[in-house]
Order: sequence, then structure tokens, then C-alpha cells
Amino acid sequence: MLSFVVKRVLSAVPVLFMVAVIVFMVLRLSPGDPAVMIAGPNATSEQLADLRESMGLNRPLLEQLLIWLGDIGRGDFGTSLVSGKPVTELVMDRLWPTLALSTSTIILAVAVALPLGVIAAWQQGKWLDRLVMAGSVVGFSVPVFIIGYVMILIFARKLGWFPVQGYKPLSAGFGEFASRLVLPSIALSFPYIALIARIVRTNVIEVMGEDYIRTARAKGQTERGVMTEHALRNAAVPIVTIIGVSIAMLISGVVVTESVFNIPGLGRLVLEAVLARDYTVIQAVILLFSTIYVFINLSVDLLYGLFDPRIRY
Amino acid sequence: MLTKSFCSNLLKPTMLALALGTVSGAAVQAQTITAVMHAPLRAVDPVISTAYILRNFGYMIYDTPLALDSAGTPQPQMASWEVSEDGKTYTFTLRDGLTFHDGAPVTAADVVASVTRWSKVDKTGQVMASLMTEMVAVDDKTWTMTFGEPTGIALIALSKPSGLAPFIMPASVAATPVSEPITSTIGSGPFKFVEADYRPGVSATFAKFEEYVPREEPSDGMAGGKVVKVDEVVWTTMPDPMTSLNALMSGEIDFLEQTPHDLLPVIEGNPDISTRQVKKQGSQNLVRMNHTLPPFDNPKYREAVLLALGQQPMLDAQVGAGSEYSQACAAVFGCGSIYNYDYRADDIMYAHPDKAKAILDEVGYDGTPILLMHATDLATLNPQGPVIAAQLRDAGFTVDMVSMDWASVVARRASKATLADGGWNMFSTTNVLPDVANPIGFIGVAAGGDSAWFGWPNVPEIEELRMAVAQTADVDQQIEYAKKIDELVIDNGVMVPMGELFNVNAYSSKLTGLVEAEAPVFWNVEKAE
Amino acid sequence: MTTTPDSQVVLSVEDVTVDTRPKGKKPIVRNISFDVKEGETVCIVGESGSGKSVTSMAVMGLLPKDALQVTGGRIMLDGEDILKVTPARMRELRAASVAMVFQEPMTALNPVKTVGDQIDEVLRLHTKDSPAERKKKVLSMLDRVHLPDIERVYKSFPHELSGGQRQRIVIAMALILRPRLLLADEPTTALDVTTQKQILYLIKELQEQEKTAVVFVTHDFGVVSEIADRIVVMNRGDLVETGTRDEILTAPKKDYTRMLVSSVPSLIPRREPIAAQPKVLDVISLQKRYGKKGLLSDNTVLAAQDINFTVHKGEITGIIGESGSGKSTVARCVMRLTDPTEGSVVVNGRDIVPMNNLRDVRKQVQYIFQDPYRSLNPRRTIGQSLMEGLINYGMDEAEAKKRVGETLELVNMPASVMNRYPHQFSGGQRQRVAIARAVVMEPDLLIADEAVSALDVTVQAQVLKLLEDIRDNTGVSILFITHDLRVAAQICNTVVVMQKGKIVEHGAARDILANPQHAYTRALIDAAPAPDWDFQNFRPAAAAVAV
Amino acid sequence: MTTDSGNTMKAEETLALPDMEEAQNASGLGQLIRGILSTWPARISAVVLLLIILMAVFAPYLGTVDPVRLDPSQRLQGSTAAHWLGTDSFGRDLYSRVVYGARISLAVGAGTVIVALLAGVFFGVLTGYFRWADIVVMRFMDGLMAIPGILLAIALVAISGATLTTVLIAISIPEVPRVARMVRSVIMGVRNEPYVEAASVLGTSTIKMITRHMLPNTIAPLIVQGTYIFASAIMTESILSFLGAGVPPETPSWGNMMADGRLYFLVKPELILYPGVMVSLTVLSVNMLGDVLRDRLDPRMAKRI
Repeated sequence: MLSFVVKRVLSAVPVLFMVAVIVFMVLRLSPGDPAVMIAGPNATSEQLADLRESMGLNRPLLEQLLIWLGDIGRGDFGTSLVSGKPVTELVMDRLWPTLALSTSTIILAVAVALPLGVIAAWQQGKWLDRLVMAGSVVGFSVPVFIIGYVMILIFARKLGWFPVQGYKPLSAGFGEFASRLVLPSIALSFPYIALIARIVRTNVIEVMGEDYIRTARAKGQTERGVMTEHALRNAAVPIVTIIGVSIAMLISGVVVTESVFNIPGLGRLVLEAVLARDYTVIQAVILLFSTIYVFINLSVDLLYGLFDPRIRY
Repeated sequence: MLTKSFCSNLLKPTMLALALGTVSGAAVQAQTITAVMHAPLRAVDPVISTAYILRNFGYMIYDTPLALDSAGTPQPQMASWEVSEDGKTYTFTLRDGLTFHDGAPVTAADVVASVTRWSKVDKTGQVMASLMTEMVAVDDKTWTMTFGEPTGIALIALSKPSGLAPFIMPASVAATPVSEPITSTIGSGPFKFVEADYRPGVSATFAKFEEYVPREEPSDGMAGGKVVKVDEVVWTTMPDPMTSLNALMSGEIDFLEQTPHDLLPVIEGNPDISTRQVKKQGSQNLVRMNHTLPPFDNPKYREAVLLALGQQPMLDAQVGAGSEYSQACAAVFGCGSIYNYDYRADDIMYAHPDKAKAILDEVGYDGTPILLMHATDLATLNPQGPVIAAQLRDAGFTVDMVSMDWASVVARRASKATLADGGWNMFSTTNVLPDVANPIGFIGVAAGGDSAWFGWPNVPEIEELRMAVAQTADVDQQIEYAKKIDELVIDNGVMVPMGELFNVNAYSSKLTGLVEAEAPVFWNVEKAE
Repeated sequence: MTTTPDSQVVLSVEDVTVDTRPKGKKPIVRNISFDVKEGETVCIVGESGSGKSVTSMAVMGLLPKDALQVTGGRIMLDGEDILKVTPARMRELRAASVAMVFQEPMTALNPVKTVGDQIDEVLRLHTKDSPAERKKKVLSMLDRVHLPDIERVYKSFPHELSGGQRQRIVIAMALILRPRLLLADEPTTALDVTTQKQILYLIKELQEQEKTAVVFVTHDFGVVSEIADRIVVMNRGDLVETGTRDEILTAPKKDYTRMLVSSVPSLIPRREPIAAQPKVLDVISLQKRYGKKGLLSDNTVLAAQDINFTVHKGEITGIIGESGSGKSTVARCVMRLTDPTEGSVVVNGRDIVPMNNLRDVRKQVQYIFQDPYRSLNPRRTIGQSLMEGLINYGMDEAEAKKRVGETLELVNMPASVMNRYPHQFSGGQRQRVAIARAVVMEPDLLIADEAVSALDVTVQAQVLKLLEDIRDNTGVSILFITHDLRVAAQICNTVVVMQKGKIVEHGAARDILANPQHAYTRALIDAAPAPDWDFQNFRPAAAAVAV
Repeated sequence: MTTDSGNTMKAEETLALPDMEEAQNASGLGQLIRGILSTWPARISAVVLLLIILMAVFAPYLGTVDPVRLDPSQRLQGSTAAHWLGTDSFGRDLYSRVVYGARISLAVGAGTVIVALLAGVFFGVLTGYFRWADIVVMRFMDGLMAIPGILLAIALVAISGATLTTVLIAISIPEVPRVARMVRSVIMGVRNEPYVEAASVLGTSTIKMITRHMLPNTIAPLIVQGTYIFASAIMTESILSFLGAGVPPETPSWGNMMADGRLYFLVKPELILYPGVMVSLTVLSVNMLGDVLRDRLDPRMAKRI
């Protein structure tokens, strides 16, 4: 098990190296540079040249790449080209809102999708199943920002139940913290509820066709017992997989949701950094996301073992 | 402070209260103004960057030597002045009680260092420096500026309200070369920067600087006493204007610097929300052509563009058809400035596709596409491209409109290469009116070829006239020169003015005493309980 | 026999009809009636599609609800009509009164729960015993099904046990509540012969202890002849005939039963070695090692070693072994579908192991795969599949078509089937097509890898006959890979017996099957069901030898 | 019933052979389509999709005007005789933009599917069939997959400028590794299928082996995955537009219109509503068809999404 984890962590290194190189090249080949963004709209050419010089942007690309990779190797992500703040500090500051939003979204999505999927599987082919499945397709088909606007309009403006926007850290009190996460989490969770519910349904249906389910029935097990004691745990592996995939996919929704609900998270940080060509920040955030992705995959693999004793590391 | 903590404790009972709709950020923090600014604060050097958010930032934590009153006349702010008989030497004296946020007194040496650094970057400052023979700190309170001949430039420069304003910082900070952004936030302004709460790109907090000694005169434009009447001001930004408006309506924020004009109907008639139009914070649209590349190296084509374009459609697209928040204006230096001028007003303000076509026929335009850069990510610039393209097409131009983010426009407009190598023919942008109303400092009229702003027009007469403006202290004479510049700019197609639009602040009706100035400032503002 | 004429009837199936839902043209099981007494074993025998499994599932009340339903008749279990009881009562009856053992021990157990827990579940559901009592009962049951190291087994997951052990678990689970009736649906089909024998004994043993009535569903007459008291023969949903074991095996009344019984291969070798002919295949010191050697660890598996044998022209050589014996590896090496690690494979005098371009060899050696459902590309017509090889070797299309048509007729298929797709054919027909595909290449050597194992006995008999006919007509040599000694006895001139990657015995079929020298061969022969019955002639084997 | 040369067959086998009529239909596209259209939701989806396609094709003949033609003096109007659905913030005809928007959005969807599938099949075959390519290419694909797609797309659009082509490619690239993985797993799965080995026994060349015996197995999963990519491309396009990295603002795509209209959500919600409804309808019907296709073609695929 430990050697498996070590092996997987090591195998993440080339992947992350690949990510680093791809991101670096994509950024440096793009027009625009942070110097012009810092100097503002009316800066002159000489000003720009001076700024670039001081920021190290006029060195050869390969040299810049190697310097950057070397710095990362030492755990130094540099300073933001725009704000001059250490990138690590910026990222850590923005990490918590995103983490809070993602976690609450996934918890919500799983909590809703799991029973929905099970019910749909149970009622396979009946109207309840069709309703859940039709609803899930709708969940895929409405852009998240529209869901967000409608939720703000109804629950924040008309009913006044929740604040319109913003983020308060947990230290500001649980109520302050949670009330601002409710609407964004619901808005963001729609497609994932749809996705996870479908996968749950499909896999439960598939498992229900297995021989050991027949065995359980032959033992005189009740339908509920068949579902809870036999079907769910066997359907867990693909469900855990899809939850992992959902977490990885969450980022695109996070960028939008953070904009709509004005949550100062990583999605906005990276979006603003792209518009300002703040290379060090973009690179660090994408690398962070990729690392998270790799480690989610690793945790999913480890979870497999928890649910399925056949899988050993 | 007792009230504050008492309220917050009272309101803590969490979810239930929230669910019952008692969410009210305003009540909790009575002495805080939460303002949504037009852009996030990400850097802190207001001298090397012309980004307007940094100018606004400068006015929070720094002070300026002189300041313009609401009529546009320079007045003493940190210092008062005397002019020598010959008009060549200015002697400035700092008023008493000025201290930096770290407790050190403000000295003349700090001012000299700050002005020196600023004048390396700012256009007006550069002109001033070129005319100045000497600037010295005489003692802790006094410095002098000596010029080769009589000029009013010192007062214009040291009271420059916008673009890059001459903010005064400690001499040690001002010693930083201009190629290097400063990181210090020690000023002597009415607010001090709360470094601990600064979250680049998200929010910035300014606390009242208790040791600040305001002038005794009442507040008037940027001049007069900067009396701070709240405990702190928090700046945030919201990427989505819909969200900021909703937040204002639900009382989560107090002040919205730029209200999308199309959304004004939503808050009109809402007693909790006030709006005001600030003409001094308005902007001028302009179209810029690249004088170094065909076809706009040919003045005939530039003339055709001038005739082809009309102002009203662009203003309509930006702020709404027939909106009171815009104004067609032919004057290069803005209709609200003392340099207002109606030279060729009809040609500039209205589209004349037929006249333009006639010119194109005359020069034998072959339909080579014009590369127009269009910035999509800024709300005021986004509508410009399509309107320009449509009008040019009506006049017979072939337009290749390339949409990109502002960062790409900024990068590409610096390129003097051919189209194939990443060059360009045309772009459009806006400048705030205070920057425009300045024949010396307005980058849009500079025409010194390679040293000019992007587009690189080369009209030596304009450069001579701009220098002449700087070299005289006589306002009438300056206006005279400015009108000549206006004519030359239009006739040579240095830039095409595309009308003015005015900014609307929307704010909680609890706020009173907002100052009407070139930048949104937060002194003198009171917040009712 | 443990039954006496006055033994109580446990199960009485009366005129049961099962139909699809919604109703099809014809019910899929029609008017089946039979009784099972306590202590009696009734075998339901039939080929695939006969309805034998559906019948057993109907008794268990486990027909898939949305697809099948009982539309007529009664199923009386100890006087109670289980078609009329409530679902709750049915759940009570299951395990307590009627239990079931399924075909696939690999899938019948929940892979994510320990087997102890799964047996315990039966007790949890049907008794009020304390956990300690339950555990004691489970352990004693594990002991009764002769599992070793029962404490360890109790905590094991199904994948940690062998197939035979798993089937013992399933039996333990079924019998722990001492049900009146045990339904066993092909419980030994997926097992090796030696394991099969043990499981059959186990069921018999437990049945005798408890006087359980057993319904044993199977397609294998060998098994039937070993355990049945009475036999129910089914065909395509109809009950053909019932009778005692001896009645059915020696004097079947119906033609179908006769055909079914006579198709069953028996262990009596029928073929003599052929006269001296040139060698077509010579395998010399063949070795195959799977996996790579690591720096420190050796994770490799030696699948075959020291393999030496020859196949002569016109000879049918059988390679016999249980699963994992390496027989398929050898076949694949001969075909170069797998590259041997060491040794030579000499085909018509040329060693093909070092060859890079296999085109010439491929034409000389052809392969018939085990699974006729997977060895034909489902998206290509029979004609396209059969012509592919000829066209690859440069034949023009018209000529290829003609040749394929002729070959199809050789395997008793009309040439017109060329335009059809594989899914339109039954398994036996597909295997004929697969044989035609190999034969059309006019190879010198055919490799038949378990080519008849997936087929019903009647079809199996036909395909075996076809292979022999082809051999006789074309003189091709056949390397015949099988796990089934009875099949090998039908067709092979010589046999090679393999165990754990090595050849243990090698020689004329007649000698080896009648007079095995090696202990393993003897064990195989002993384990084979009904070694002493000559099915083709409806008599004990001893009679055959006498002829 | 077969009569020709049937005499060579045994009687019971002649019975078992299906008749020829059925044989012709069994594998045809017709049967698949009929199968798909056997349920009501699928029928409705097919009709909706067909209508949207027709709308895209015949856009100029549906009473539309030039969708790019602007007139700011007429902006943000309600329904009038001249502008059936009113006008947007540039005074462009909303109805025409919605109708022409079908072209762009369908093009984005179809284009992404084509690019992603072609590239995905290429890399999938490369890595699935040729061992040597597997390690190198798959590492790269892993790296690509680890980068959040939307961020990569934003960066790519920022680099190359907002054109329809760049947006299309930017949306396609993150899909490629997923398709490649799927194709690779299918190829690796069938590599040991007996009929593939049978073909190799018959001396079939590599190219034929891939095209005839392996690739056809990927068609069903590719069709299904294609429908999901199609739907998600349309959604991603709208998200990119929302974030300011979409197709050029002049171009009437639904995503673009929604992004432009979001400012007016409180004053003129139709600006979002009309394109939003179109996006939802399209995505909904494509997903619905995808589901039915999946059930028809390969029930096991549900697991792979």
C-alpha cells in the first residue's frame, strides 16, 4: 500500500512536469506581457522596456523556463508580476474560498444525487425514473451562470434569505460563512447532481443484474436489504470514480460561479491573471489544479481498495 | 466601537436570522464604507502605472502638493507658493502638521524626491522638467523651482489631478528607480493603507489616518480640507456588474463607482439608492490610426475615416440611445474644458459615408482590409469596435475587426510591424476627461513621430505648439495655442474624438457629502446609521 | 438410493407454463410436471434453450419480474403453492425450505463481503440466534462442506478462494438452514473435472444426511449418470420424457432422448494411431515464460516447458489438460500468436520461431478458436470473413468467392449464407463457419483450441464428425486442444497429457486412455463423469470393451 | 426460405437459419434509427434537433435580416413588426441573431466533435496498437488532461485571438485525451479478441487489421461520446463567452448572446432567455439522443460515461 502510494506520487512528477512545460510555453507564446499591464494604458515604449528588464522578461525563453522550474523545485513559486506579492501567499489566500465552494458543492451533489440515482434505479422504467432522468438531462443543459442569476433573483433579492454575493471565512462565524455558500453551491451542483445520479442509476441497475444479487434474493433477503447490503457497495467503485471526475471537472464551473457570486477564489485569480498576463500566478494556479487533479485520482484509486477487497496495492 | 461589537454580537444568531432575511452588512459595520471600484487593486505604485485604480488609490493614501478646485484652478493643498517677480522662480512652503503614516514629518526633501521621480514618467512632468533649471529643498518646509523663462507649468504640473498625479511619498521610497514598482504604502494622505487586510485583486482596506491635519477651507474639488468622517473604507471589485448592482440593492455594499448605464432603470425610484453623474469622471472615446502603415500613412485615408465616423451610434451603444449620460463633442480637449472648440464639428460628430466614399474613390482604394483591434473584456470598450467597423463599412472600407482581450490590444498596438507581422491599422479606447483637458499632458495629441503615443503621428507644428503652451503662464494665450493644436489634430487625423460619456456613481442613500472631483475620493463623506 | 416408495413428495411441479412478459408467440416453458421426493435427486437435462433453468428459477420464485412470469399450473412445496404465497412468505421459504446453488461460483458470491458474513446473512435473516451462536453454526457448516482452515475461510473474501472452495461456500449457504429442497443449477459446469467430482460427492453426502430433495439441472449426461435417481428430459420448453436413470440411459422412449444420449461422448478410445506419414509439425523443447524478470524479483510464470511432440500428416493429436495446464499456450506458440521463449516449432521442415515474416507459415497453419461467438467479426459478413485470407494471399475476388462457396458446402452450409452476419447463426453453425474459414486456406495443420467445448452435446457430436470428415477428405493434420477426455477419446489418434506446463504422458490415445501410466492421467480419468458408461450404445462401458 | 443448394444441409439446420429478408435489415442503419426512434422522448428530441438544423441551414430564408447589422439608436427594443423578438444592446435584430446563432452553435458543436474525434482516434489507435507510442503519447495526454480544460481554453483563446476557429480548437483540445483514452482502451480490448487473432492468422495487414477489425468497434462508443462532446461544446462555448474568451462579439452565437445579454438580465431577460432556451433545447435533445444511442449500441458503456 505504502509502496503503491509512493509509486503513484512519483509517477505524478512527469505529469506535472509536462503540465508545467505546456503551461509555460502556452503563456510565453501569447501576445501581451505583464509589463504593459502594469504600466497602464498610456505607458511609453521606454517605460515598458525598463519594466521588462527589471522583471526578467527579456531573457531567452528557455532560460526563463529553466529558472522557473528550478525555483519550483525549491518550492519557490516567485512573486506576482503584477502585485509583487509572493505567489504562494496570493494562492493560499484564494485557496480557501474555492475549497469551501468546491467541497460544499460536492457534498451537496453527492447527498442529493445518491438517493436520486438509487430511487431511479429502483423504479427503473417507471415514471419516477423517467422524471429523475429527464431532470438530470435538464441539469446538463442550462449554463451555470443562468442558474446563478435566477437563484440570486429569487432567493437573495425577492425572498432575501441569503446574501447576494461574497465570501466570509469561517472565522467570521459559521452563519456568515455558510449563508454565502448556499446559493453558489446549489447553482454549481446542478450538473454534478445530474451526472452522479445517472452514474449511480446505471451502476446500481447493472449490479442488480449480477448473480450475487440473485443469490441474496435466494437467501430470502428483502429488496431493501439487497440494495443496501449488496448492491450499493458493489456499485461504489464507479460512483467513486465519477465523484473524482466531478471534482476534477468542477474547476470550469468554479470560475463562472466565483464570478457570478463574487467569491474571491482561485478561479477568479487565474482568470484575472490571464487577462493581466501575470505569468507566475497563472503558472502556479494551473500547476496547483493539476496537482489536485493528480491527487484526487490517487485518492480515488485508494478508495477503490476500501470498497472492493479485490483491489490491493 | 462599542456599537459595532454590540451589533455584531446581536446579529450573530446565524442561519435562522439569515433565513429570515435579516442579512444586512450595513448595520453591522456602520463606520465602514464598502465601495465597489471599477477595477481591482493589484499593484501599489501610482507613479509608474497610469491605471486609474492606482490614481484613485493614490488619492486615498497620498497627498498632493497643490490641487485643483472645482473650477479647475490650482489651490494650495500640502503647500502654498509664491512666484518671483520675473515669473521664473516658484517658492513652495509646506503647511504645518503634515506627517507620514509611519509618524515621520513630511519634509521638502520628500517632495523634491517624489516630484523628481514622477516627472521622469509623466508627460506634463517631463515638459516641466525640460523647462526647469533647478529644484531644491531650501529647508525642511521650503523648496524652490526655477525655470529658464516665465511659465505656469509648475502650478499645472503640481496640481495635475489625473493620469499620473504628483503624489508625495517619503524620499527613501521616491529614490526607487522608475523601472521598479515601489512596494511601500506609506503616504501622508487622509487614509492609511491597512496592509494586513490587503488582498490583491480582491479587496483593499483604508483606515482613517487619525494624525492627518486637514486644511481649514471647506472641501472643493480636490482642494480644501480632506476631512475623513468614517472609520474605514473597503474597496472591492465584482467581476459581474449584475452582482454589484444586486449587492447595492440588498445593502451589502455602499458605493458603486461605475454603474452600467443600461441598469440605471433598475435602481431609479429606489429610495435607498442615490445616483449622481460626475462629469469630471467622464471619458472621451477616441479612434487612433497607425500613421506608419498604409493606408493611414496617407492623410486622405485618415480624412476619409474622420468623415466616415459619427459619434452618436457609439455613444448610444455605450450608454443607451438618447441617454443624458453622453454627449457628442467635437472638441479634441473635451467640451467641458476651457479648450472647448467646435472646429469642423459637423464632420467630426456625424457620419458622412458619401463624402468618405468620394475620397476613397478619388485615391483609388482597392479594398485592402483595415485591421481594427477590438478589446472585448472591458465594458466601455467592447461596444466601440462593432460600431466603428459598421460605420467604416458603410463608407466603403473593408474592415477586418480582430477581437481580443485588452492585454492583447495593449501588446499589439506597440508593434510597428506590418500587418503580416502582427501590426495594426486602428484601435479605439477612452481617456478620462481630466487627462484629455490638457494640451501638454494629453497623450492623444502628442505628434512627435516615434516618441508619440501608439500610432506615431508626426506633426512637428503640434509639438511646437504644445511646448509653447507650457512656456506661457497666460491662460488666454494657452487657449489660443490649444485651438491651433485642435485644428492640426483634426486635419492631420492624429486622433478622432468619438464623443464623451459620463460616469454615474450609485450609492446608498445613507452616504452624504460626496465630493465632486476628478477621481472618486472618500473624504468628507458621511455615513448615516 | 435413499428413497423408498412411501417417501414424502417435497416438490410437486404441476402443469407449469412460463411465458415472457409481454406475452410472446409461444410460452417458453410449456406444461411441465414432475415430482421430487425427499432424499431423491431429480436431474433436469436438456440442451441450451430447453427451459431447464427457467423451470428451476420458477420454483425458486426468482424469475426476473419484468421479463418472465408463470402463467399456468401450480408449484407445490410441501403442500403450499408457492405461486400464491405473499412475497414476505416467499422470502421466509427461501433458504429455510428451498435453497439454490448456482452455476457460476465466481459470480454468485458478493465480491465485497467476506464469505462468513454472507453465510451469516442467511441466519440473520431467518433466525433469532445471537452473533456468537450464528458464528458457531457457520463454522460448523464450513466444516461440513469440508473446507480447510475454516477460521481463515470465514474471514476470506470470495476472490481469495478457489472455484471449488467458492462452490462449497455456496452449498454451505444453501444448506445451513437444512432446507427441504435444494435446487442446483449446473453447479459443476464451470469447474475442472477433479473438482466437479468432489462437489458432486459433497452434495450427495449432505443430501443423504438431511434427506434433502435435490433438483439438479444439467446438460451433462455424465453427471446425470453419476447422481440421478430420476431424469426429466426437456427440449425447447417441452418436457420430453421422465424416467429413472436406467430407463433413460438404457432404453429411452423418445427419438430426441435417444439422440441426446447417443451424442454424449464416452471415455472409450475409438481411434487407432495412423500409419507412418511425414511430419507436419515438430515441437522441440518449447518453453514459454510470461512476464518480465525484475531486478530483484522474479514475477514470471513458466506457462510451458520442455514441450516435445510431433504431428504427422493426417493425424489428429490431442493435447489434454485442466485449466492452467498450459495446453492453450502451446497451441498459441505453435501458431506464433504468442512468441515462445525458447525452443523450435518446425512446420513442414522449417523452424518458424525465428521468422519475422509469418505470411507463408500462416497459410500452412490455421486456427479454430474456442468461442464461436467471438471468433467471427460481428460486423463483417460470413463471405467477407471467409474470403479475407484468400484475398490477403492474392486471390481475386471472384475466385475466392467460388472457393469459399465450395468450402461452405464442405462444412454442410449453403453458399448463400455468405451474405449474412454471424449473429444470425447458432453456435454450432458459427463453429462450422469458423472451420470453413480455416479449411479454405488449405492448411497442412489445423489447430482446434477447445473448438467444441462451448457447444451442446448434439452439436458437439456433429462438429467432431465434421472435423474427422475433413481430415479424411483433405488429409489435414489436426492439433486438438481439449480439457474433456471423452471428446479426445472420440477423435484423437494420439494424445499429449499436460499438467502445470509440462507434458506428463504422450502416446497413442488407445494406450493412454485405456491404460494410463501417469498418476495424473489416472486421476483425470477417474474424475471424468461416468467413465464406465458407453452412451452411444446405451450400455455400460464394460460391454464395449468386450466387443 | 433458402432453396438453392439447401440440399447439402441437414434438415434441422435449415430450420434454424433465419430467412433472408430479416438478414438484410438486421445490420442496417435503418434498424438502428428505427430502434432509436422507438421512444417518445427520443422522437421529440430528433424532431427538435432536425428543426434546429433546418433553421441553421435555411437561416437567410426565415424572415431574417443581417444579424450583424447594428443600429444603436434602436437598441434594447421589445417586439415590434420590424424586430420580432426585439433588439439587443447594439440594436441588432434578436430574432435574426437567434436564427443565425444556430449556425455558429451547431458549427461549434459539430466542429469540436470532428476535431476531437479525429485527433482522439489517431492518438488512441497509435497508443492502443503500437506499444512504443503508448508511453510517450500517453504521458503527454495525461499532462493535458491534468490541466483544467476551461483554463487551457481561456489561455489558448487569449493567445490566438478570439476567432471561431481558435475557440473551436480550444474547446476541442481538452476533449482529445478523453477520446484517445477511450479508443485506446477499445483497441487494447479487441487486440486479443479471437476474431482479431483470427484475422492475423489469415495474414491480414496492419492497416486492414486496424480499419476493418478494430476501428469498427470504436464507432458505437465514439457516436455516444460524440453526442456528449457536441452538447458540452455548446455549453463550453457559452461559458467561454461569459468569461470573455468566446467567439468574436459580432458573431451571433448563442453563447455569445447570453454573455452579452447577462448585463440586461434584470431589464431585458429575453436577451438571455431566447438563446438560453435554444442552447438548452439543443443540448437536451442531443443528450437525449445520446442516451438512447448508448442504450442501443452498448449498454455497458454507461460505466465509461
